[in-house]
Amino acid sequence: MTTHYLVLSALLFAIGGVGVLVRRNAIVVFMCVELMLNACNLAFVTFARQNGNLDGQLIAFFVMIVAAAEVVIGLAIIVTIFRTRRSASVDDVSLLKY
Amino acid sequence: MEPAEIIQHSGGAIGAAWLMIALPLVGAAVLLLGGRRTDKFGHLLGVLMAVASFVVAALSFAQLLGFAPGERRRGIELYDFIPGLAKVGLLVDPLSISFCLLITFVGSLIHIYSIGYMAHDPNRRRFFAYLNLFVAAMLLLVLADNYVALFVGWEGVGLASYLLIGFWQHKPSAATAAKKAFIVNRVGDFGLLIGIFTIFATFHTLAFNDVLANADKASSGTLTAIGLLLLVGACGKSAQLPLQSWLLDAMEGPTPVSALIHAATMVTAGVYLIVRSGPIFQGAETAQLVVTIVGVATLLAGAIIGTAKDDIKKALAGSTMSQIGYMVLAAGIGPAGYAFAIAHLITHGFFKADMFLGAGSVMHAMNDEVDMRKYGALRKVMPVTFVTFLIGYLAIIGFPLLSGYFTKDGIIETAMEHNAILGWLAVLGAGITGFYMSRLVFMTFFGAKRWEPTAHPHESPAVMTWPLIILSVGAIGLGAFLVLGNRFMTFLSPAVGAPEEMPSFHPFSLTGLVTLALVAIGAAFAWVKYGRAEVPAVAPRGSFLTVFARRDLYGDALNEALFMRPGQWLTRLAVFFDNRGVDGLVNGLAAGIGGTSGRLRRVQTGFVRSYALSIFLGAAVLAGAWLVVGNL
Amino acid sequence: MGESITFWVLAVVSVIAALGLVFSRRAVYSALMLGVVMLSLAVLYAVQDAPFLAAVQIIVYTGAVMMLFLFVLMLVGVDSSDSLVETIKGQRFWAIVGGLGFAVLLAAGIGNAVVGPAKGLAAATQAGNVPSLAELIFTRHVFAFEVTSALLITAALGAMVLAHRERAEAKPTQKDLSRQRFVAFGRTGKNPAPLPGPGTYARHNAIDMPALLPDGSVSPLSVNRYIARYEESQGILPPEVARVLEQEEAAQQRAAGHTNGHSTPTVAEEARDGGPDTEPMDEEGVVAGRVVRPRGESVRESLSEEDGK
Amino acid sequence: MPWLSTLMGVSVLGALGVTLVRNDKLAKQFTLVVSLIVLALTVAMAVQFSPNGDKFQFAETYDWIPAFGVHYGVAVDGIALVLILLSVILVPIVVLASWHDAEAGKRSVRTYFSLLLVLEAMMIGVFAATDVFLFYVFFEAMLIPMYFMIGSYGGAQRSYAAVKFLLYSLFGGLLMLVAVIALYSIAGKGTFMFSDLVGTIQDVTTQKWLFLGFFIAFAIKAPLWPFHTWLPDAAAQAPAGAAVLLVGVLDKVGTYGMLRFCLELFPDAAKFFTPLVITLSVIGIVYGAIVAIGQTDMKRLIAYTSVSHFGFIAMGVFAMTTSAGSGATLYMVNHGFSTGALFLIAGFLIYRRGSQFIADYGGVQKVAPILAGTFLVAGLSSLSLPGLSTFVSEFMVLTGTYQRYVVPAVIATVGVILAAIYILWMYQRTMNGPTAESVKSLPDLNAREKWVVAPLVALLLVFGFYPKPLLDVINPAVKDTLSSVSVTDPKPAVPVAQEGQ
Repeated sequence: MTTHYLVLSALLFAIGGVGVLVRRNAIVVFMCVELMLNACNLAFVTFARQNGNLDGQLIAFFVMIVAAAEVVIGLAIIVTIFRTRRSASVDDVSLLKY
Repeated sequence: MEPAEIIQHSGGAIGAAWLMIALPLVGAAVLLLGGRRTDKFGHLLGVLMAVASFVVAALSFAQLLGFAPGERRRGIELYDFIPGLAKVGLLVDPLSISFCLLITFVGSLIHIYSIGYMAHDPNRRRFFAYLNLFVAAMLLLVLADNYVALFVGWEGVGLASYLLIGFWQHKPSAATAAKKAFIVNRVGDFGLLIGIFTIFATFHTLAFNDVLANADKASSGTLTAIGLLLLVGACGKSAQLPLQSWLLDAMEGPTPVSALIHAATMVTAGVYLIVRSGPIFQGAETAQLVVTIVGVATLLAGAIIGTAKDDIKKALAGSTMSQIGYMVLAAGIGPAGYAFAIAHLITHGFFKADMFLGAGSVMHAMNDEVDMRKYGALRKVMPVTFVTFLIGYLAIIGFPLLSGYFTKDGIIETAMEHNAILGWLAVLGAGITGFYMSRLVFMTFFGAKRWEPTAHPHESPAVMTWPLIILSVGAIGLGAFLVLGNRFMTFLSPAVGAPEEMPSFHPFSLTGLVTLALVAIGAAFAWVKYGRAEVPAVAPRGSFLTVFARRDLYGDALNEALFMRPGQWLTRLAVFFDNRGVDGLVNGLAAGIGGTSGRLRRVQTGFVRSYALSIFLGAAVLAGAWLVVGNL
Repeated sequence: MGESITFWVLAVVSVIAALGLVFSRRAVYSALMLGVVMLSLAVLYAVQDAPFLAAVQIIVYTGAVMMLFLFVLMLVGVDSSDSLVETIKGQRFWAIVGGLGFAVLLAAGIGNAVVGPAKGLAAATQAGNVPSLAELIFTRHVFAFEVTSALLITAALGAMVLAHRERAEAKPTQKDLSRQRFVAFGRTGKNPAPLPGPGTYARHNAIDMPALLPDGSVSPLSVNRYIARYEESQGILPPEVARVLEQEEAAQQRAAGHTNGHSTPTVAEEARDGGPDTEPMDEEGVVAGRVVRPRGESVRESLSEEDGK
Repeated sequence: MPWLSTLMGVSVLGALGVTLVRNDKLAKQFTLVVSLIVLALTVAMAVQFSPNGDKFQFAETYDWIPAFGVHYGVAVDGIALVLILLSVILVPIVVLASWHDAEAGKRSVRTYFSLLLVLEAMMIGVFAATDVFLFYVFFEAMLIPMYFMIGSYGGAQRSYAAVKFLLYSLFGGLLMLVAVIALYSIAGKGTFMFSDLVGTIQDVTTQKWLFLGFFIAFAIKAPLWPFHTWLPDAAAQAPAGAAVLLVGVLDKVGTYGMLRFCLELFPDAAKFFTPLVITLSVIGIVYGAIVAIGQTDMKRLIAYTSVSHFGFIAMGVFAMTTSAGSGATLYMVNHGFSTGALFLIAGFLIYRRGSQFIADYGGVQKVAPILAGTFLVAGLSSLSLPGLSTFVSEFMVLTGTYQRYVVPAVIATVGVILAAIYILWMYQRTMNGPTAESVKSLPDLNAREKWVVAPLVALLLVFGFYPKPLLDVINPAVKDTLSSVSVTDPKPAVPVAQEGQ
């Protein structure tokens, strides 16, 4: 049974990854990142169950905390950028190039 | 007869022979470093140092005479110049002391003359400094006991010559002539240097004593090579073919310089070198033959050039070339010719200096005009100059009983015995000499006045005429004194060796008579063309031969076509190659790297998603690799 | 059995929701889809003996983080939708290739990592799930836990610093604003007074009624261009309004002269101008958009108004 | 007394001190005093050197990185001693000559003089290093102050020149680093000390590779044809004083390295590559001279003459005869003085007129006779006129080379003629002829400048007539080097019994 969870987790992770790559709206990109993190959490929780070890759940917990912090900072950055550039597209922020 | 052994010597005037070099050197140093402060007495100091040097030379000579003939080669050690290569010492022997006397005596006279000649030049002090420098270098050249020190003196006189030819360096022609003289001399030095290298590679020493005494042990091929290389050096310094072109241009220098350096002393250094290196040449017949051929070719070339020049100094310069050709010819013959070569060198030093200074006196009187076509009838206004010049003239054409008669005819006789063709060519040269020297005298002192309206010729001051008088005395009597009774040959033999059989002097030999006749014909022809007839103020275009002679036998044109133009072309090519080729390669490499990175940096698009994609794909590839490797 | 059903239902839902998240045009829909995924996952956590995490997932993620997303979406503009045209060459293709590859590889890799039946957490959570986790957190991982608290505080501070906007110059006073208005009037002839309200007094209580000037004629300033345009297209534009607008148009044509060709404003320009008739909301806009703008621009602006009709 | 460390220490402390002085003029005076103190100390050290004593004297060795056997090891033999002397003599002269050089730009004057002193310490260190690694460190570190001196205080194209100089040198340096590390690991002695490494590499193929690593670095540094193109750019753009140190001392590290490291560490490879090196040198001699003739820029011309002269030095080093080797070492010293004088006087001239182009001058002799005279003396030393010290060295190199390689020596001697052409032609175009309008009001050398030129001319003259003091120091060291390469001088065809030679 746990294999199913892991495959689901892999699927969600890949979908999230594709989303990061194809979407241009910074907020949606961020959501996709959250999706990837969640997929990981699912894998952690599944492994905890598989191995009979609570550490997996613990890691998932920590991931949530970090994700929360990351969202806070990330969204603040997006807001700042939007305020100056009137755009939330990640493609518009491409000054740091060749 | 072989040269005598060198005896180490100390004490007396010979022991202090280094003073001969040091005194003028100090003079030059004081005058150059002292700057304007020494302007007041600079010329006097210069004269004093030259005269003092002469005194030392005379005392040394006297002391040398005090020794038995076989002990008249005295070596003086000075110091270790280049450890392992050369110690510097002086060699006072009959050969070098003869030169010393000539250099210091004529040199002193010309110093004195220059006081008057350069009186109005603001840089007279510098002129005397250079003259002193020249005297010192020339004395080092002849007194050195090894080839390195000789070379130092050799280049020293070259430097002095450069400085003095270019003395009026604000004139582009003078500056160019000076540079040309130095560079052509350097070509000669190239040969001399390689000759010296070969000597060192062969003998591992450069001292005359060791090299010359052991010359017969070396292979004749080596000796021929050395001899020819030394000859190249001699050609450069003595303006022999094919390195003759600088001497005529060198007349841009002040006239005393032409008299001292380019007539009496420096240009004869080549003759000195050949005579000094006698044992090397005697071991290499080919080299000797080449020496004689060069001598004859130059004596004819110089004479031909002399016939067409209207510039009085250039005519005299052509004559100098020609006369040195005689000396080289004699030096190439071997011990039989050495004495005559040196004797002619000494008498030539007197009468040519006399004539150059005479020419200087004329120019001084004629507002520095050098074109003989603007002279004429000067014998009345400048009697002293005329008489002394006339004596020099008679001496050079070989008028019986004057100096040239003894020394030049001696060379012709010796050459005739050595090789008839060379001898007859030398006779022909004497005939041409008769023509061009007569032409010069007639154009200058006889005929009608062709002066520029502004010219007011006058006799020169005593400080200039007295040297002329003294030199003309030498021009009269020195030849007889040296040659009669083989006096000079005997004196010189300990230094350079002597032929088995001393030559005897025949006053009316066939050769002598033919020579005299040819000279007379030449002089008569000159009288017809330039003495009696009107001399046109502008040179007629002349025949092909005249133009040929006037343009220095196309020597300059040849140099220009063969060396200068290809050289300029080569230089431009090399610069272009360096900028575009070598540096272009370097810069091209840099540009290539720059271009590649310029293209490569386009990968950095600035789009976060591109970066994310590469991270994502990279992670996928890594995961795949990990799976594959893990399952292996 | 029960777990299987739950899993399969939720797995299908969450995958569809995830795909929806990726492919929906509007960000709001994406956010909602993400919420669906998170809730599904919360249930799956609960099924897998992780009740605490399930609760945290709902409270923190669905509750706090998602709300934050929605707030930011509101700030940025709810209705701003992505263009679906891909601008980076090959990005989409490679993204999908990479995604598929990754999914396959991960599934193959992690899926195969499971050997044997699950041990279950019964042994590890004898004291109950939450107390067992608490024990781990406050004993073995207490240092990491404390560090995360520092991280959260730092994040909070960072968000404040980032979101805070420093005022670069003093706030314009009423005097400044008034001066700006009159400067604009001097330069471009822009009316310094407030726009007249619509003529809602007297007979009508509608925003499409123009204000009347003292002479009884219509004040063109009070005509809302959007509405006028709409009414014109519907053929219900009152004739007096139409007349006034025509007069104004003629006057502007004269003022513009013949030098200016008719140029159609681009979508971008119109968007930047914030619509022909609306006042921009912030003062920067006033300075940048209305007052300092060179003359030619304002002419073009009025031209764009005629184009609307 | 740790002489060598003291010398470097004084220079470095002086450099720090200069940066602390607030007043520019005071900083200059301070720099001059420091450099004179270093000179005095070096002379005091040199008189204690015994030419026939140990090979390396005043040795100091301390562990630096014990894990790799890297030492701080300094000592001098005759060759290093004369080169250190050259450096410390040139520095005060350059300081005096550069009195106003750094003021033209916006950069700090104090930094310039501080860099000069840092460079002095580096120069002493690079010649004194007896640890190969330490040598490498100094070899590369020397680039830094010079880079800034060119890049910050140079002419119009200074950044191009500085970058080219740095990259070129770094490229060579990195090759050398590879060779140094390879030498360390292949030798397997666990030490970088030069004396321990001599003779450890026996395999000829290995020797060849390592030789190339060292040699290319040195050939770029020297610079040998065809690695020379950075020099004209760098020298023409550098301020005159920096150009003197660059060409006069820094480049000598290349030829010094060939003599010290290439020959002694890899004797078989050196013998193998000798034909190649001699060929490159001869090409360099003739080519450098010909290109010099075609230059229109005075400083570039002088730089190209140096390319020619470095050809002579490299040829002397690889001819492997006593007189060529000693001559080459002496050449390094003399060339420093000669080119130094030439660069400095050309610098004075350029400072006055503000143009490096020969065509902008003419007839300077008339308005500035002392300047012209000293320029002529410097030029004559560049064309190796006898009586000036360069002649002695050139003569020794050519004589020594001729003993073994006749044809290359003969071709190299052509350089003597070409030298006369480039120097005298430049002199004629700048100093002779009618005075150009633009130089009519050119002042002659002032007292400071005379003090700059006088010691150089004096040294050229003194060593021109009496080179024995230098040669007595150099000769044993060169003989020692050659004996470690196990070559002997060719025997004469006609042995002459000589007294005392």
